[in-house]
Amino acid sequence: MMKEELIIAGFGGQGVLSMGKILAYSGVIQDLEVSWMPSYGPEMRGGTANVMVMISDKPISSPVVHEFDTAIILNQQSMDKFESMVKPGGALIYDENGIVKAPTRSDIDIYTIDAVAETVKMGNSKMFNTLILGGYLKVRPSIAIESVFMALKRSLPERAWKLLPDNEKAIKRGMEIIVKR
Amino acid sequence: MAKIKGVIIVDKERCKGCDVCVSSCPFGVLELSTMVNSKGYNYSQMVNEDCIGCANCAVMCPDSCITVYRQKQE
Amino acid sequence: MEEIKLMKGNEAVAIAAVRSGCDGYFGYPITPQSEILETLMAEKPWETTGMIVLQAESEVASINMVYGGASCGKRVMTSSSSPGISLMSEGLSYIAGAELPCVIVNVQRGGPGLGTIQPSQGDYFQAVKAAGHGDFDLIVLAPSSVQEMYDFVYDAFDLAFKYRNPVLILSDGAIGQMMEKVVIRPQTARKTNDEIIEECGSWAVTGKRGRTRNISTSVELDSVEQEKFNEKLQAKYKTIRETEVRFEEINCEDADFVIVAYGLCARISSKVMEMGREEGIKIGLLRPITLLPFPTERLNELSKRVKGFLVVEMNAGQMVQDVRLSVTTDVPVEHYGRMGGIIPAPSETFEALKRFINKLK
Amino acid sequence: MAGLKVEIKKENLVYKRTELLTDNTMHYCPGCSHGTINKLVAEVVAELGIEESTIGITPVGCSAFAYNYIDIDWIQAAHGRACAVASAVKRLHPEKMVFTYQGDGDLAAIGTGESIHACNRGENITIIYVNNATYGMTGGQMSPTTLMGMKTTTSPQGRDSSLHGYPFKIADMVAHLDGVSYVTRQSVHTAAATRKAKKALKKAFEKSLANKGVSFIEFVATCSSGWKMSPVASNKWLEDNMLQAYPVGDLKDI
Repeated sequence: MMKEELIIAGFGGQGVLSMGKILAYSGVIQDLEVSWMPSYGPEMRGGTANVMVMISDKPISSPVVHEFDTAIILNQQSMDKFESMVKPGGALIYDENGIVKAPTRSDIDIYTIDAVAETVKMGNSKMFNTLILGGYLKVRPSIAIESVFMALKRSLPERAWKLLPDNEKAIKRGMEIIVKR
Repeated sequence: MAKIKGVIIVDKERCKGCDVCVSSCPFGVLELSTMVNSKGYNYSQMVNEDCIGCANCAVMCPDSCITVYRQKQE
Repeated sequence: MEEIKLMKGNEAVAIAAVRSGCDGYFGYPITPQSEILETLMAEKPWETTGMIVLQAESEVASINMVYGGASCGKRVMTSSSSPGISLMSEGLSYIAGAELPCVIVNVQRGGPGLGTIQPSQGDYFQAVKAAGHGDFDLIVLAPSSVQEMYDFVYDAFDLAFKYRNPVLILSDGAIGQMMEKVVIRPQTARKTNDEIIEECGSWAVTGKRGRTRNISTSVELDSVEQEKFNEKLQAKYKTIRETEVRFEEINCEDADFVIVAYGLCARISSKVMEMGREEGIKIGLLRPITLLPFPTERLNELSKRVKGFLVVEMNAGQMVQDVRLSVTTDVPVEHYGRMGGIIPAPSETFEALKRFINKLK
Repeated sequence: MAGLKVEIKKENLVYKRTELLTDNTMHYCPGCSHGTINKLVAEVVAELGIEESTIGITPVGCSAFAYNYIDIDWIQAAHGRACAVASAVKRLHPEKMVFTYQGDGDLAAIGTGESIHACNRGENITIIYVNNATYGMTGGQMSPTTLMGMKTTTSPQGRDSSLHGYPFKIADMVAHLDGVSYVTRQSVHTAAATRKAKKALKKAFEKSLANKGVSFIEFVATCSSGWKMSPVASNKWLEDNMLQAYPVGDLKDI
């Protein structure tokens, strides 16, 4: 049985929602059941943003849960809120940049990924969420990387396909730089 | 001398006796009857032969109860 | 050809409108349902199916545009969220009074007043008890998935025309904003004017060619005649209650406790049911799909052998009253709800259920 | 009438009730302008030969029941919403003649929004606006177009601008909108005015049929019951007072 209950949480502009969408889309490509449930607020830009993504080989009952297999956490506010919601034995992925209170749980696997620094090296801040996505795929290999590549292609308009090689590179780089703490 | 003569026919039952036709007639042809129709209105009627068929009364009539005929008299 | 797409509930409504052969959509932006109008405007169906899409100046205008379009026998719809639906009340009553078919979608948010823009089920009473003034019933469908957001647009139009009655799809901000897989059906052709005259010629306003004139109205100054009309409407509602009740039942056969929930809460409750079954508690789920007509009979039947009902809603306790009215036994009926745009988590709902069960012991 | 020599025959017929009016007796009060304007609408539709492709929208108010009098398809709209209803009908039936028939309480008060926005969108409809400066059906209350100093049941001391603002000149307003091609103000208080008004109404309909955007025709009208005057005195009062505030003539014609 395959089931992944995931939350991606950060602030608006980090690509939280689109990362979730690419994962959900990848699930569709693998003929799995998926749901993508965003938090939504009045802000057009900025503010907190999070999305719950469920991927399963069985019909998904609740698209909303408060216990997650994996949490990808991209700011302190989200860390404060969601660290406790990771299931024992689950995974927490975060970028240390901007996190002042590191997670303290010992019953979960904690990973860090130095994605902000990597985007500086790459000279492309837009690759932030793609790097994180790569890191996630490395430690939670529930979705095949090929499906993600296909989902990226399908979810991007044709005029943006020239960005695909950079995105694929970023995913692979993300897989390299994620570290278990 | 040729002369235009007109005549009107009032649908008495439809008439509400509003008097608008009477006041619109340039020749004082119309008056409200002292009799009433079945709804209790004093209906409009011709009281002389001075009608020239100008149809002012019919054009004005809110209840469209006036028919107008006109004929050149030799 | 069928297609499978990942889309939001709101997008599904828009795509279903186009694909089902809808003639016109009239709407006004309001969160969390604006994607319906946005998707339709992006789709440009006037270039493909000939469907009209118009952004009105208000929800009041929208519903009256729907009144006009429905008077013509066209398949027309609008959508809004809670405050906007309140503005449509008068129009809905006119539509019911003139016996016009149309579809309204309410993607509910938290109230009262401007409230929040997060999901809620606070408009249940409005939908099933008091959508507007005067004695009338809507038909109310409650989707609990994005697929149902899509499918119910078709069902709603079918029911609307079958009964010449407005049909409300009562959704919420979560179902509207979430994405799931949707099976999209092939394009259904819009009805031609001749087909509309064939189907609706006895009442639709299409220009009186070849017949005596039709008048679309809800006014009747003679009370005796008005009461006759009211009786005719009530007879129609009775038929609807007898024939159109829809619900989904999961694991109710052996259930000791049945959760009653619709929409998003039914999804949450189905997770609660899984959690309970894992712990050996026999939980079933009854999900009303039509909120009006309500599955009264089935609930009453179940009440004769279950130990209790828990009604889960995103409101202060609205549908729970209809459950209580349905049940003629003294089986306990409890409510668990969150308000203000808060979605009850499966875990907290399970805790509430366990508290309820313990109280009964 | 002895000695009258006019023969009652078709060749001599000058004016008769148009057949597009139904046999129903109008519910309007004696002398009401609505009767005359209803008749003009029926005559224009009949003369244009469009009775089978015309859809009228009635308002709430005295003219709600206009559908009983003109033998075409009708929709009776909620108070103020006729222009919204008409917008949808015309867009769904672009080949049809669609018009609204509304009073000042309907169009210029509760329905200002719908009316202005239909005008601004340039809907290809004719808006017939009957302004008698009062709410007739509910018993003569003040409307937005009530004249300064005019007494009504809700302005018993006369309209006072500090309390009620000023007579609303909505025709002048809509004339500024790009979606509107024809705005005219007419009256039916004399035979000559009525004949002129009919010509204007026909022009409005022709423009709608040619999809020229909104045609807006205001009829400055009487409400003898509301004004508490005889119909004849009302017509005189209209000429002396209403036409000062609402002068007749074309406001826009492009």
